[in-house]
Amino acid sequence: MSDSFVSVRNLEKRYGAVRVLKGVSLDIKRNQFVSLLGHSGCGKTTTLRIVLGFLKADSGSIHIDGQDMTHVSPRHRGIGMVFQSYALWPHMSVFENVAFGLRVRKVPEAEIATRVTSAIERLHLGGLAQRTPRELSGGQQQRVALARALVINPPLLLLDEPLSNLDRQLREDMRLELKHLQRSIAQTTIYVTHDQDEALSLSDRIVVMNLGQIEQQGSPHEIYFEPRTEFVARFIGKATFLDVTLDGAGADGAARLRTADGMEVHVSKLRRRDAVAHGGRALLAVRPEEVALASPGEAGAMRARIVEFLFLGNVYRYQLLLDNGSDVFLDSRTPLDGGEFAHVRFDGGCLVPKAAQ
Amino acid sequence: MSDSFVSVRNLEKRYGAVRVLKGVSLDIKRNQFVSLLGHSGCGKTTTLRIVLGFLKADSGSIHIDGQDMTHVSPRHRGIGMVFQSYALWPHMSVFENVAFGLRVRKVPEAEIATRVTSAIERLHLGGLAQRTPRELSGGQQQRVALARALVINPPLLLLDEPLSNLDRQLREDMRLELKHLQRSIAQTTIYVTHDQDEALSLSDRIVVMNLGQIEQQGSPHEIYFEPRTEFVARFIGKATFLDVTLDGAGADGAARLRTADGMEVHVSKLRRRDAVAHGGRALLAVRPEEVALASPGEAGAMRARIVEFLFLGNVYRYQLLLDNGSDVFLDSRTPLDGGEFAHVRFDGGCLVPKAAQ
Amino acid sequence: MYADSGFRSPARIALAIFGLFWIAVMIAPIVVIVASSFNPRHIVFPPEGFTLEWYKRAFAADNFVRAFFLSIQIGVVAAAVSAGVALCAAMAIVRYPFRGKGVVTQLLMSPLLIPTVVIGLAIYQAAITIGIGRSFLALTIGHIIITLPFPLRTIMANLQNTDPSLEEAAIMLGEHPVRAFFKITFPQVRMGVAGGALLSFIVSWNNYPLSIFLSTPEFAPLPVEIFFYLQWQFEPLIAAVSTITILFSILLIFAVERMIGLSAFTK
Amino acid sequence: MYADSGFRSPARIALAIFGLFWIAVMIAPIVVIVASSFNPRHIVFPPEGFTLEWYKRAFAADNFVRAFFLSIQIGVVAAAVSAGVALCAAMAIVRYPFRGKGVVTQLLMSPLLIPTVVIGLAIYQAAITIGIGRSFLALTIGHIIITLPFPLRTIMANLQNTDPSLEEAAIMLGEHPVRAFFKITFPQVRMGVAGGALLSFIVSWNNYPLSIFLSTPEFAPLPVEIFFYLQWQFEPLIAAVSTITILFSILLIFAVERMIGLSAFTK
Repeated sequence: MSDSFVSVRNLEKRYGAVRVLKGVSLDIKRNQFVSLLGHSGCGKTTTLRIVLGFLKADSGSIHIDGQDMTHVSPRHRGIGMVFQSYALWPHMSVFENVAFGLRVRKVPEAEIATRVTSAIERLHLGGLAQRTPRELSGGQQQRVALARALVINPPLLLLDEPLSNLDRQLREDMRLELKHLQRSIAQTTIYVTHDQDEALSLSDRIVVMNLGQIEQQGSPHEIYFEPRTEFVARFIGKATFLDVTLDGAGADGAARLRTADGMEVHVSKLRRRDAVAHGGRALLAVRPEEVALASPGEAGAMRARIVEFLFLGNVYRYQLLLDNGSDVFLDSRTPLDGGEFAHVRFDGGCLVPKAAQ
Repeated sequence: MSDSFVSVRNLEKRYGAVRVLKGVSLDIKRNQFVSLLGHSGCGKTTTLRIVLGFLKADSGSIHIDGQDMTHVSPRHRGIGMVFQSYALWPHMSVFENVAFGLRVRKVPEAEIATRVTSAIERLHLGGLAQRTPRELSGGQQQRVALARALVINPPLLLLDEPLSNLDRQLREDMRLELKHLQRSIAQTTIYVTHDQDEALSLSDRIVVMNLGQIEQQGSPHEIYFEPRTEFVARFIGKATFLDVTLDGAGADGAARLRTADGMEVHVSKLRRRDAVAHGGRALLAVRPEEVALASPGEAGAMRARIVEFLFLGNVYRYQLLLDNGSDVFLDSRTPLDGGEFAHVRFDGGCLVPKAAQ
Repeated sequence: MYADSGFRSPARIALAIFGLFWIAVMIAPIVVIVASSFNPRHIVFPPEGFTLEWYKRAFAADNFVRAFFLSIQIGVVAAAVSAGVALCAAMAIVRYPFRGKGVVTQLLMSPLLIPTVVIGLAIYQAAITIGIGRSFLALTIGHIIITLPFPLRTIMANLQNTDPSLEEAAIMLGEHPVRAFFKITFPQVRMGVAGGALLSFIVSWNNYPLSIFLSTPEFAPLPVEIFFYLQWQFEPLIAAVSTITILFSILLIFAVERMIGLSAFTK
Repeated sequence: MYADSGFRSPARIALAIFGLFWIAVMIAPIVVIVASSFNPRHIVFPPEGFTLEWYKRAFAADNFVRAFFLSIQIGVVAAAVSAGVALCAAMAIVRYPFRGKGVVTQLLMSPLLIPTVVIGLAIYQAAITIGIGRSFLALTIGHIIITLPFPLRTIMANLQNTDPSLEEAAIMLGEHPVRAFFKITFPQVRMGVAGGALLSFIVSWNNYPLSIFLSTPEFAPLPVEIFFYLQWQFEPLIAAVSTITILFSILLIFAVERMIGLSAFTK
């Protein structure tokens, strides 16, 4: 724990009878970019507001850089914050918005001018310093909010759904730019989002929350390829799900599974095989890109009926039906050639414990 | 024109000095599923409301199934409508919501019961008939709105952003279900959306609108792979854009292009070469999946510096910088192995006339 | 949005103290008047004894009882008519475009802003001009004019929260627009209509400066009666009548609260 | 949301006719009173001639001029204080949680719902009890109580449209919460404060039933003066004073409209 820069311990919060946080603990290393990912209502915003200090937890503690912040007022926590609404002050120019934190700190006027100008430049806002927020586009407002938070060199940066008010093209561009900025300034950051693509592409580490608890923490790669719970597997990306028992496994990662209704399923490379004991029941999750077309006689090939497909531009997503009635999703760069049936095999997959009903 | 079931001719609409529709014409064949796709403010909602009859065009006409509907009141147009907000009546049960259109038509009570029940069943709402809309989830409300519109067997179905209020997982599921429903009932449909994925995956034909005009009409495949204007190319999907002149072309579809600053670019399979005369200037649009890694010496290989990448789960999206300073986007299933530089080639691409500045 | 803001400051405590003080300032008059009504002899505070005598006398006083029922009668008619007019006006203002919408809205709301004494005088003059003079009709029209802003406001608030596509959906299914309004939109705003009518009743019930111009001694609503009585006598009887009036108002406020939430009125 | 609904129906035409009729009903009294003020001899309609005599006399009448300035004086004090109190109250109600928030809000709004005659009597009694009797202080406190709901409403509406994170952003940058309020939130609601103060002034200016209890003959606001004058004389002079009052109100309404849009008041 000595290497954790931000340490959140056992946060609990109730509103009346509702337990919105059930013991949330979180460790963030210096310069790490961590995403809190979850549906609205999962507790991520409550956690955020407790870290900011606008909300008091019923129990639990928060340390930043070794200092106990649990009872420190928000203004003394020194956290740089970017609000979902940007929260720019409409009656001040871009320059005055960005300069605010420095003025509060009584930084000399000359230094303010330099630092504000350089923050504005770094975020590609040159020439807009005298505009008011209303005269800016959504993407520009977003940058001003970032500049305002970063100019005070906060030990910790907190971003609350910063891209959710932008339209799709701009959101994708800003994602790339944020990633670039993050790489260049190596700022310790907590990023709150409901968008899995943002979390996957920006984070060093993702914390998936659900119902006031942390479901899983890990690198984007782990979260995507090795989900530890059914919730995470279903929340992140698209997948084919089969209810299986583990039947046998080879040393090369290949495995033989059996569905509840007795169908045999082969997976060439099964991840997280240890999630379930031999013979135990589990859920097999296979990503659409791990499902491949096979020749009829091939080992592990399963016959499936083509039910539907969606053209998504870069890929055709097929919905197929196995003989036992399970849906299988398959991504293909080209349309499958005619015919009602196709044969598929699973080139990869992951075992997940079944969630209690 | 004799084969067009819905025919919209030269719609013009002004609000004060603003021309929101600049001569929109549209033909829809019987049983076709057509999407109106565009940013908010592009005129698609205005077009929709004129077709519904809630808004009068300044000029232009609307025919449905050969009948002139231009001056017919909305209630006599017989269009089945699903509103973005669903517009379910909160003081009526699901059954009563769905039965409304039949009661207005004075259908006998016994027939109402059968038809409503079958519509409810078809949309997987069995058992929910006596609930009120507030007791339903977003997806269920969406289905009730569909059932209510479909139960009167409308000659034309109109859907206004029906999936935009659902969260991501549900939106993807409903997209598939809508496609399935569409295939099974072969209903003439106009689908209004700002979401390119919905338009690409559901439509027989997409109409891209911008600034009150139609930019391009065509199949999803055409819209994605052969955009005719810079707007469409930038709006749909992600792409690398290079400012080029056509230098030479082989018979096999390969082409040699030259950028404004003199760099030579090879494209193995150039689409819409006729968009520009030999030597004329144009924009080359290359999809991320058409950019491939190449060996350094290979014909058409270009050196590019790796700037940034985003892990998107099923794919790594790389941002690269060509020697002339142009961005190139590349999708790769696996991370590129270390090194600051990579070599890429363009396996495909499309020429688009440059938009006037 | 969030329950506790996580920090306390002296400013907040000062605010709380001032708030309590102001509440006291507002409650004091009511306490004084209610307490006075139980006083055996004079209107004084603190009371010198306790009696229900004045309440007995209030209920026995013909003029007050008659005025009470007249007030109710006028209030009910004014409430019904102004809720109906307000419903039409609100639909026109919220849903349809027409020239001069802003001016019409301001005109309908203007009785809130012009001195009621002046409105009263003006209506009195107009009533004399068309020959209806001081009459139940003139009194009622006057009350409708000054109560109209209240249901207009509640119904407009309700309508603005009602998705217009609800009604459009019914029309697209073939329903006639007028029937669509009654089947679909009216059920959505009926609480605003009922609450607005109740507010109209309260305003009419409370009104004095208008009524004074349009009523006669045999024909005076309760506030006018109270006021005239006060010019001659000043005994706890009037405190008892006032207490009854306040109680009645509180009951009505609760009714509004139950029906539409007071927020429709206070916002 | 959309300008034309694309269909016309007999119902809409009927609505329009009724609307015009109602507008006539509302405008008629004002036309009658304004016209009467130019009448040489009596208050009658249509006028029998044209003179500005009564306006000259109105401006020369000491009692009206004195009442006019007293009304302005009380109005200004009431407006300033009630806007200040309302700002504190609105912040507490909109932004902070506290026990009994609903009850406090209702209490602050209650002067709209209790007969002003009764409020006047109650404040008069309370004022006598604490020994300030009929005085400028008592009159002003009374006016503050009854005008408070108006700025409270406009400021609450403004605050509800102001993102609380604006202020939080300033606090996160190290600003003290009280200074953050004045630097960030106050500029967002200042139009609501100004507009609310103006409305307070108008309400105070118009008030009659309250003032009548708390004023003396030497010390009477304009509406009271108008009313007392009417008890003795009934000449076009009073129509002229009324017309001036209406004009003044209309000017104020325009000021409110310019400042906050009347919608803050009518909604």
